[in-house]
Amino acid sequence: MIDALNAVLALLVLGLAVWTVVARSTFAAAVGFVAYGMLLTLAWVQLQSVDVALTEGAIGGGLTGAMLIAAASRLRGTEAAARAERPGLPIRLAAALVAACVAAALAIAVVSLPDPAPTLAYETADNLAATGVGNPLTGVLLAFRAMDTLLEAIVVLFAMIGVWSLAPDRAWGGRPGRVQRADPDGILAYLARVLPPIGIVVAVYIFWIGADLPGGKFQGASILAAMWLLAVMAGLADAPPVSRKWIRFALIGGPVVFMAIGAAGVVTAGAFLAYPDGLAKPLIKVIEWALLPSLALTLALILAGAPERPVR
Amino acid sequence: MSLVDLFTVVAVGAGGFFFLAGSVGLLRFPDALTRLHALTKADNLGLGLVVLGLLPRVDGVLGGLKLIAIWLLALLASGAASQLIARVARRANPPA
Amino acid sequence: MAEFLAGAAGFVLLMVALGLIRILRGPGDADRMMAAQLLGTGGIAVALLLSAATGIGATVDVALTLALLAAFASVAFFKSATDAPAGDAGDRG
Amino acid sequence: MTDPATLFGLCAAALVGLGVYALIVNPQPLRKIIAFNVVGNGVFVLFGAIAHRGAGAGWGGDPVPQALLITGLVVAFSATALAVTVLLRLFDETGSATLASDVPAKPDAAGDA
Repeated sequence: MIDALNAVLALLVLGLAVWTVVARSTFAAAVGFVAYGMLLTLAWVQLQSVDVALTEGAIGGGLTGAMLIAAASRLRGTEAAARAERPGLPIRLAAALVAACVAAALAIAVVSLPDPAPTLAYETADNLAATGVGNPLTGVLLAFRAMDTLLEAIVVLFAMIGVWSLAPDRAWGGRPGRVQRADPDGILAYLARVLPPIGIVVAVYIFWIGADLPGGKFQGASILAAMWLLAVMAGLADAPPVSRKWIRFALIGGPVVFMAIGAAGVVTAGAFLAYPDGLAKPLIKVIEWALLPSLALTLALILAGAPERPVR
Repeated sequence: MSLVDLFTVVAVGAGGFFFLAGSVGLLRFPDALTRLHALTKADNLGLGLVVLGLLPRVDGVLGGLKLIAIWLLALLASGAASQLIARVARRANPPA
Repeated sequence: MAEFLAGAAGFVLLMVALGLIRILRGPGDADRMMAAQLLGTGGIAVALLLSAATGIGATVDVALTLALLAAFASVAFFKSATDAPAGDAGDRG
Repeated sequence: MTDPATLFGLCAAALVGLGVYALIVNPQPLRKIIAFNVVGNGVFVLFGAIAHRGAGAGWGGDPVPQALLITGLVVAFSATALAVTVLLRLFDETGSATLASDVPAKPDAAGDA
């Protein structure tokens, strides 16, 4: 039964991917992408990666989907011009050939993967006790591969600076995005009043259990960012001007705490990002608590877009 | 088959039926607002019956409350989303 | 019982996938959004059924996240459809 | 039936192929961004399938690649958002969203569109 379900799921994912390629209107492709993200979430569940499924559900279907739908609507007027630029048949055939070769090479790699598969699961299991956390992914993210996580937090910050740098000169330091208006007594405002309190509880819950069960700061931060964006879209909140001091401090707070603890490791444990014996779990907790608000704010501001309204 | 299993089979089966009805309605009904009507049946009753069927199988009261919370959240989301979609649909095709 | 629950998950998945034909056919953007909304609800049901079938309790949290963000795409759709320069901002119809 | 790792691995290979094709032939930049995401998802799913093969020690997959997947998803999202913002700025600035060079190229011999 599960095998049949997996086959259906894989076919549906492929079918929707084809749809995002062949759909005439970009909006239809974007809606297809939302559905595609939802199905990928289920695929992650079937690959026994519940942590990844949580991330994909919050980011792939939720944040990316909403962003693509909004962008597709805004660019609707450019569709006809783009269609005229469609390359000719020879180029399309050549592209299909290249794509087929890439896919075939990957498929051959998939069926000829070594057996038994190489794995770091046993080594992770042997050393997880030293970190004090129960969720192996949290152990990997914040102890064994902490450098990746630190760099990732900084890459996200760079992406946000990239978004800010796209502001027109007159709006630099101003409020991101356009003015959002909505009926204050309408259904959207109602949803944006009821959902965020629940969403904040769920986000903290997903974050909290991340120490021992699937969940964690990335998933929690994505949900928090989505809830804030909902309030903004309903006109109940406005994005703050990005030149505010508190924003700058909140954004760098998480990475700074992470780096400070990492640097302290040079002295106390002999290596950058190493934790002294017995202190691993509390230090991991401190880093996670520091990263959660920074990540949530960074993701939210990336989604809010470039500053467009100058501060008066 | 125990009584609990029977209950699950009946409720989940009924839930599956409403998802079937929702999809068929979404495909067969003539205009956007009637399709929306079919959609909400799947949202409210289909998911509700699936949750009802799974309730006796969870471990502990908290697990059950979580399932019910998921259903309530989905109700809130689908109710709000349906309203919003309906307004866009009516703007595109104003009633005669 | 696990077999039945997995089968039910597959059935619900097939049913909501049937609804996806609406994404293909449209005709309006609202119809496409409805199909995505139906798939969202169906995905929650599938995740819950899979959680019960496989005994992996954490999958319920995936369903919880999906339920929380189920309306998100529709909200973005509504905002972009009504924020067009000509549109007004009322959402009470 | 095959095991899920092989099934979704092959699905991932097809996703990458589809995305590469769309990335080349779709002139609309937003479609290229979506195509880029399809390629990215293909790579992620392939990685996830390999992680699933490494199941052991009571876990459903190798936790190291799974953890890296989470950071990968977040970075992919950031890159997508940055690309969309660049595109919207281009549109606000020029009123069009074309990637074609400014020189009005004559339809070349290869083009039939």
